[in-house]
Amino acid sequence: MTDWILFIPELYTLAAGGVFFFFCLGRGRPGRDYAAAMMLSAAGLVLTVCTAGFEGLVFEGVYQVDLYSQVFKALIYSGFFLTVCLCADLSGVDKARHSEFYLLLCLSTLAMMLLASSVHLLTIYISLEISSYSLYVLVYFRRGYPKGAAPAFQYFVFGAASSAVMLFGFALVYGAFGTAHMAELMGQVPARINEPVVFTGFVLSLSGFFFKLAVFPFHLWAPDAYEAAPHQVSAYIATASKVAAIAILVRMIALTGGQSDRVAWVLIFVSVASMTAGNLAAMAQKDIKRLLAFSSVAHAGYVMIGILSANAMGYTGAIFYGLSLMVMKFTCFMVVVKAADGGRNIKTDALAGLHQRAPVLALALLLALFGLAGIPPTIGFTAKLLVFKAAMEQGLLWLVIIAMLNVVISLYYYLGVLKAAYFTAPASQPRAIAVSLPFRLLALAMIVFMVAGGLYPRYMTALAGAMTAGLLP
Amino acid sequence: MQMHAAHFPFLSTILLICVSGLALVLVLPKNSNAAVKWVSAACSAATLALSVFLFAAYDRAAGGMQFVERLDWIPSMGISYLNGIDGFAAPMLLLTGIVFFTGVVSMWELDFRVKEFFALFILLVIGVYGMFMALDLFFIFVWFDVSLLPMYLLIVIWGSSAREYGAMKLTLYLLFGSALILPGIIYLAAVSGLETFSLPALVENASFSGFEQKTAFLLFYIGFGILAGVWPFHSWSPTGHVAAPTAVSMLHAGVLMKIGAFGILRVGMFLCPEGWMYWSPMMAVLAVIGIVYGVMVGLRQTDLKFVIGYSSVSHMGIVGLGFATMTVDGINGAVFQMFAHGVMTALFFSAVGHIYDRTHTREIGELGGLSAVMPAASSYFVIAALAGIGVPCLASFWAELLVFIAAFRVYPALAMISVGVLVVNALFMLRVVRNTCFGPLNPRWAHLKDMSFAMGMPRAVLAAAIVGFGLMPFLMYDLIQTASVPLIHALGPAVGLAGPESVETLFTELMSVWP
Amino acid sequence: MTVYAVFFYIIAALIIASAGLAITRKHMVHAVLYLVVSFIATALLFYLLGAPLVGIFQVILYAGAIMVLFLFIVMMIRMAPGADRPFPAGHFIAAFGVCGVYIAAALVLAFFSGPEAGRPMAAAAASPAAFGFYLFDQHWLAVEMISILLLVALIGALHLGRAGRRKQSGNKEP
Amino acid sequence: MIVPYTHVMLLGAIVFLMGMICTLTRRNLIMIIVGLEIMLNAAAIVFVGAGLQFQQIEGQVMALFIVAVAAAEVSVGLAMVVCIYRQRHSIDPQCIENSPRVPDPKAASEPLTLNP
Amino acid sequence: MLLQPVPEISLFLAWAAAVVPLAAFGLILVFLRGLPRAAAGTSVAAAAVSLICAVCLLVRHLGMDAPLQSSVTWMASGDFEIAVGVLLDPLSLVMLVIVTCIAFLVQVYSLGYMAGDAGYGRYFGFMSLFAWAMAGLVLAPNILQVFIFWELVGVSSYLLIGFWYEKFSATRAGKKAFIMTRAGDTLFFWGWLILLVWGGTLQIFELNSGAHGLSSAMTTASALLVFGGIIGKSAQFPLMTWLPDAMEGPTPVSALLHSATMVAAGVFLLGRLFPFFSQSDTVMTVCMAVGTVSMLLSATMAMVSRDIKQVWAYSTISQLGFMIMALGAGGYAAGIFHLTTHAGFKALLFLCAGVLIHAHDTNDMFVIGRAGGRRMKTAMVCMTAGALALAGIWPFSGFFSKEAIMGALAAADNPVWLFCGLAGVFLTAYYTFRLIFIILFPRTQAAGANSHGHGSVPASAAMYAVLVILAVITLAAGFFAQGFQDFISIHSPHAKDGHTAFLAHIASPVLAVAGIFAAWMQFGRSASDQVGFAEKIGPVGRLFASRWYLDHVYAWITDRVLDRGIAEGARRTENRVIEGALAMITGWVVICGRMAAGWHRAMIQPKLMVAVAVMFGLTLILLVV
Repeated sequence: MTDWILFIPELYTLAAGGVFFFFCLGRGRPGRDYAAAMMLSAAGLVLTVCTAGFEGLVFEGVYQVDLYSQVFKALIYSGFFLTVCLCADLSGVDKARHSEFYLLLCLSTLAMMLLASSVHLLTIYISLEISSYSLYVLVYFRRGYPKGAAPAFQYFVFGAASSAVMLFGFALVYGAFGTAHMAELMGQVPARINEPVVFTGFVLSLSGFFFKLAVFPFHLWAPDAYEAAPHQVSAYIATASKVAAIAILVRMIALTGGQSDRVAWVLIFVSVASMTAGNLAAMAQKDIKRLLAFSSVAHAGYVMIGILSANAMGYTGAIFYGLSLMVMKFTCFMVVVKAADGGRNIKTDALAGLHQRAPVLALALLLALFGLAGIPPTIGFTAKLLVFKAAMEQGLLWLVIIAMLNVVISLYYYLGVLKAAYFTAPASQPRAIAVSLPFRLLALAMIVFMVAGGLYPRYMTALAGAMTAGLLP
Repeated sequence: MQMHAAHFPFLSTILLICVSGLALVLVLPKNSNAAVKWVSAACSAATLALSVFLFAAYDRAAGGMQFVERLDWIPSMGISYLNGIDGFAAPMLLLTGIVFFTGVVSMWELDFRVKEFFALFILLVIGVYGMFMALDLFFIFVWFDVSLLPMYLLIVIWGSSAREYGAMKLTLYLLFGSALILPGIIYLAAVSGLETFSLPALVENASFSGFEQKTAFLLFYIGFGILAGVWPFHSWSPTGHVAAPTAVSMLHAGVLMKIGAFGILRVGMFLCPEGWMYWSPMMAVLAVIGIVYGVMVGLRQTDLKFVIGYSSVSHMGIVGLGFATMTVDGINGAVFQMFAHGVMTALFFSAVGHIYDRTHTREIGELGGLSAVMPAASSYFVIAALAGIGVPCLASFWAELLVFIAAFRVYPALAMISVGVLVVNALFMLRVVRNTCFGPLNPRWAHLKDMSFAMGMPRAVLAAAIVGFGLMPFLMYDLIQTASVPLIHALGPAVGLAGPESVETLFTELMSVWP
Repeated sequence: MTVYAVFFYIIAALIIASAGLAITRKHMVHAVLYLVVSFIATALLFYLLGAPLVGIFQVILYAGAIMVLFLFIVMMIRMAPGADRPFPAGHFIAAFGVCGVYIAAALVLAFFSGPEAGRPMAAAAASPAAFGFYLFDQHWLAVEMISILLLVALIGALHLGRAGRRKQSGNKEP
Repeated sequence: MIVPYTHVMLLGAIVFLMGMICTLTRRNLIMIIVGLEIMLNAAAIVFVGAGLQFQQIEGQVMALFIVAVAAAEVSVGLAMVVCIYRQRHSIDPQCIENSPRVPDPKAASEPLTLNP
Repeated sequence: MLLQPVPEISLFLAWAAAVVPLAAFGLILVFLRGLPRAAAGTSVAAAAVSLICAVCLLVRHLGMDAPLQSSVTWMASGDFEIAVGVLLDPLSLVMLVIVTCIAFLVQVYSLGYMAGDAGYGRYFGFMSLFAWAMAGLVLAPNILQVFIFWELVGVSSYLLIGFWYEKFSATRAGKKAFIMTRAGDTLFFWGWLILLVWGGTLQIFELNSGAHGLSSAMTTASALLVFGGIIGKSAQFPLMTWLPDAMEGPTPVSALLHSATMVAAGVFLLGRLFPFFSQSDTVMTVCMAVGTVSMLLSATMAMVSRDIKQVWAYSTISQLGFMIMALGAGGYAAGIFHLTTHAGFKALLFLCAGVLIHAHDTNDMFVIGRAGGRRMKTAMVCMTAGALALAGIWPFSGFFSKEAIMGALAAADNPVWLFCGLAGVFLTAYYTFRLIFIILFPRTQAAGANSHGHGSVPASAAMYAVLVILAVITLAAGFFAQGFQDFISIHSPHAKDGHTAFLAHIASPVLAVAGIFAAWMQFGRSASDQVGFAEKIGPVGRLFASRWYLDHVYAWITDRVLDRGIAEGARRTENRVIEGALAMITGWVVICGRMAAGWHRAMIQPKLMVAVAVMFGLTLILLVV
């Protein structure tokens, strides 16, 4: 018997998708599409937040609704909503395609919500695929991007290959345990994780999630895809998609119960590699979106620190990190969208004079960049503190030191962006950035959120902590 | 650690005044430069008054942590908003108050992006104040970084020569330091198993193993030491000073470098006495290298700020040497030196800033004879130089005296070396003074005017602090004493003092750095 | 060795051989045809392993529909002369190295795994009815989800097809 | 009695890696997708085998869904290939590559419409 | 002999003598910078108060039987305390009177001498600073206080030498003075560190009574190090060349600081710690040797100098050398007595020179002579009186003190010291009267109008009054020799006062007269060419004139060793090693970043292969490990 109430947010999202589907059939009317998207996503966000307290199992146990999943759904929905907020100026996308754009965005969100609740390998796989396919296509929504479909295809190949590898891993895991249900696996995996087949299957099955989170070595699509996608899609990939990936990755790693050193070493390796590779490569970037892509890779590495610690603090940290990443990355993309003229890609120095053109945005950018660099008192610092504390509880002092050294490297390019925004004199009289009142409020909300998350994260961490209750043995 | 709760949250009031000043500056309209300056000045004057009050009101007989305020912050991680000052923190608060006030007034003539400057400046000071009064490791780190955060913009926007390079170098260097501090803090909090970040609680209840203490202390020493200008991690400091605008240099050399030393003291020494003991020979050797090296490099510099920057390295070496002695005298001297050097170097940079504002050069070779046209500015410069030389009855003399005495008890050879360098130090300071203020006047500067009374006021305050505490060092030592004696007593049996034969063991000392 | 086992090895050899041929053919039509062979052999294997319904779907959907799609595309795309040149040798060596080592490791594992793992499986077959019942009883959600996936794929393909055309007509970046 | 599950797994592994090799080494966008299909097929083989081992229908269900996903994958993938082919008139992965560091003399002789 | 507490009234007087000038200094610097006359008045008044206090103290305690000591803790740190206080014994009382007296007189003199100078107020401020520092030094009951005020007098010396800061040479001379004394002070610092840390005490009384825990070797070491400070402060060999350069300062400053009091502080400290020093024969011998060498070297330098103030500066070094010789030989009272008389007549000489310089606007004795220096009667008479005292001619004070020193030297084991002393007496008389004769008997007479030529200012009555007072003191002081020596002498096994050696007592005045005669032969009589015998021998003349090349050695050390050697090495280390390492690290990080970024632009399949290889590799490696 299915308790449909628990499934309300997903159904709502599906219905919202239906609305856009019907819009697709008619002629494109961007204004209507945007208004509908704003209203639907806002209402959906409210609905999702309202269902945060729901708990229960639906669909014969393959779909688990609990605090963990519901909060993640709310986060994913926030990502969706925020992305839609950026769509007021969707000039990167062909006008006739807006309703398709929103439809795919909506379906991707739906898929991620399903992902957050899935506790069966099959549903995990399919929801992962849905969200990815939407994004492959969304990346190619950019109007007249000179590289054409190539980045989307690269994204697709990486996604398909990683999901194939993951699927093979699932097959091995299923072959070893005879069940594909997380709840049943949870009792059996920790004891057998060191068997070669189980270990191989488990590690291979992680690759799909690595791809989703853009962790080394499955991050190689990220820079091209971010660069090629419309800004809003990049923002969406950097926020909602990452949160969903964290949700499922935490669930997967929780399967091992933190009992396996081998798995931990795999995660340590990818964590160190992805933060190092991401930060190093980001240093050499001029294009802001590419830079943000690499920084996402690096941040995925920090998230992995929390996840690999596999303790309450670590999961809390990873969840909180997801939240903070969403806020900070969104803020950066907000600035990019506003500073970019007509959906063009912009270089770092295009931000020159931002402090005069849009002081609020400049301040938001400042906080977001410091947050990404993990400097207090911003939300990014709290997130880092949590994951580092978790790693330290596992005795991984050296890992934390490496991570902090990476932070120093990352600061180099964040400061470069900041310098452009605050110091570099614009070469010519730049276009003034019109920031509407709602947008200003949004920016202020982000500022407040980033500072509050750094100075007084008490309730947020408590919530994240409460979410981890079901993950620990 | 005794804790005396506060009846009124004076410490938070200081922060609150700064925060409201910051808020007020931010909401003021864009072009109201004068209002911004007055707000900042009022804010700084109020905090200075409170700092003086706290300095005076600290109960020296009772000792311990006073004016303690506590508020649960993130209970799930054991983080609390815990403030308090002891004999180490009170002088630092006073120092911050003085330098904040004088810094604001020194920038009175600024007319470029005024609002942003003072907003960032106040933010910087909030971090500094917070750092000196925080007793929770989380907040110590938060304030520490808050005090570094605005630095980059302050230098890059309002700085002078090579500002981009200097700002980037400084920020990355200092953040590199904090990249070691944060792991250290979390490490201790994690291995204590106490689920708390409260420093007093950790000092009281945690028992860290020797290895943990050594590891953590090394992290703190390097991390905070970078900010304190410990050789060989000092090279950000001269470059940064050169690039920074006057008030930032003042605050930076005057207070921020002290934050580093204070961090070593507050976090490193309080929490990891064994680590402190283990690494103290290394600290001593590095400190003495810094003392000698700073002077020697400074001798060849031609830019006034470089000169002062390197002399800061040398002077901060004295602080490090004091810490390394692990004796009451050494700690007393070191903390007093932190104060004295703060005031002295603030005066120095203030005077240099004034000269630079007028002449737009800091090349020693181009200056000369400025006493003739700017007697007041030159006088302050000379006072600062004399304080830097360690002339008796100026504050830093007493500090150096005690440090050298303490160091001689423990590391006679190193102490003798650092005493010997005083000659070169004097040579180098006097050379600068002679080439800048004295000698025939360069005709290019004949038209320059001396500082006005208003501009002279902050310098007078600094000079008064130097002379006042120089004549009455007991005001400071009585206070520092209340913190250093318990700290040393907590170490247990006294540290082995060196006998006359130990002069011959210089070699052994040098070798013992490598564990 | 039972007769089932003999069938298994024959089918396995067929799958491997045809897949091997498929991935090495220079001519894409040949490759796709070999692939069809491989998929049909896989369908046989499914039948052997007690999954007749899946085998049938494999033939209809995979070997049928999907491969036809491939053929269409292959026919549609006029291969430029000299296309599909090989990569540099280093690339090959690396790829074969990675995969080869993994195969070797899998073989080693297979041979050295314990007697428990060497126990042959009992033959069994799931009737289509049981299969369908199980599918719609247990994986109802997945069925719905796959429909969404196909919808997404549909929209995506549609968009890609249209966008590609528009692209050709010279739509410049604003 | 058929064969041990291990053998099915081994078969799956071999097929999987063949698909992988195809994806990695064929300089042809369509063959990349072919390789992906082979990999998915390999996973399906292992699922069915594992289902038999445990005498469960679950594995077969998995295989069925894999077929469906493969269909979606092929449609999107091939649509992209067509798209790229229309833009570049080539299905060589080189043509969508960004780096100019690997010069290709033959490709250079063909006029590539990078930016019409 | 035990210490006794100081009676309250004496304590008050002592504190007043020290603190009143400090108050004056503060007052002048903070409030009276713009009011030169008020500043001068304040300063002179403070000096007068000090003088009165000092005299009252001396009178009160003329008959004391034990030293009086009182101190308060100024600052405490742990169990270490810094005490400040007063130690009243004959030595400190006498010294205090000398200091305050000369300071007062010189300040009065300066009222006229410095009139019209732009830095009039500042000058008197610094003078007050010096008066305070010197009083604090003299009264100090422990070495640390000595050191503190020792440094402070150094600072005031620096400030006063460089008083005319727009003169490059003056500021350089100030710097040189500070650095060279500081070099000595470093040794002093080391010395008292040993005393404090290993000896356990810095109380002068305890050190003198042997109540310290040092081995004899350490005693010698610490005493030698402290003596290093004395060398610096009293401008003895080898740290002697700063003193002649210090003559760049205003002449009253030279009179006060660089002849009468500050430089004598070294000798004073030697006297202060005489019992402690005498615990080691090595140290005493070193004292004698250093004193002798300085005395002779500087006398030779004085023989060839044309600068009137420099001659007196060399002569100061030389006389300080005499004092140190005397103390080293055990002639405690003799040395201190010579210090006293020297303070009087040397101040007189400088002030007279000041009048001449003031009037003729030059330091060159030949120029002054030609310009008619001898027509300034009062100044010349006073100067001649001072010169006679310096040369050691009866009945001037110098005669008595020099006789006492000769007595002490004669009592030494080795007659070499006595011979050196006698040679010194001859040379002193020679160079002193060389100067007098050159001024009195110029070879070419200038026109009378030139005597008050360009830039010259007539001396004021205050200046002449001071000269006369000092001349009277010079004339009279000698007759209190016996009483003085009785008052000051201490009971020490090493003190060899009151020793008489007939030969020495005869030889000394005879040699002095011979010196004057030699000077007359070469400079005085009308047939002479006014070229000294040293100058006639080229290399010797050059050697003397270039101060035995000592300055070259120092220049070499500071320039080559320090500046271009160590400091340049350090700077290169900074630029190449530390900055270089930094640049290398950051450079490599950036290069790695470029490589990483470039690698992300590779083709799909190589990237994918990396991904697959990493995943496969990780599983395999971790399975094997």
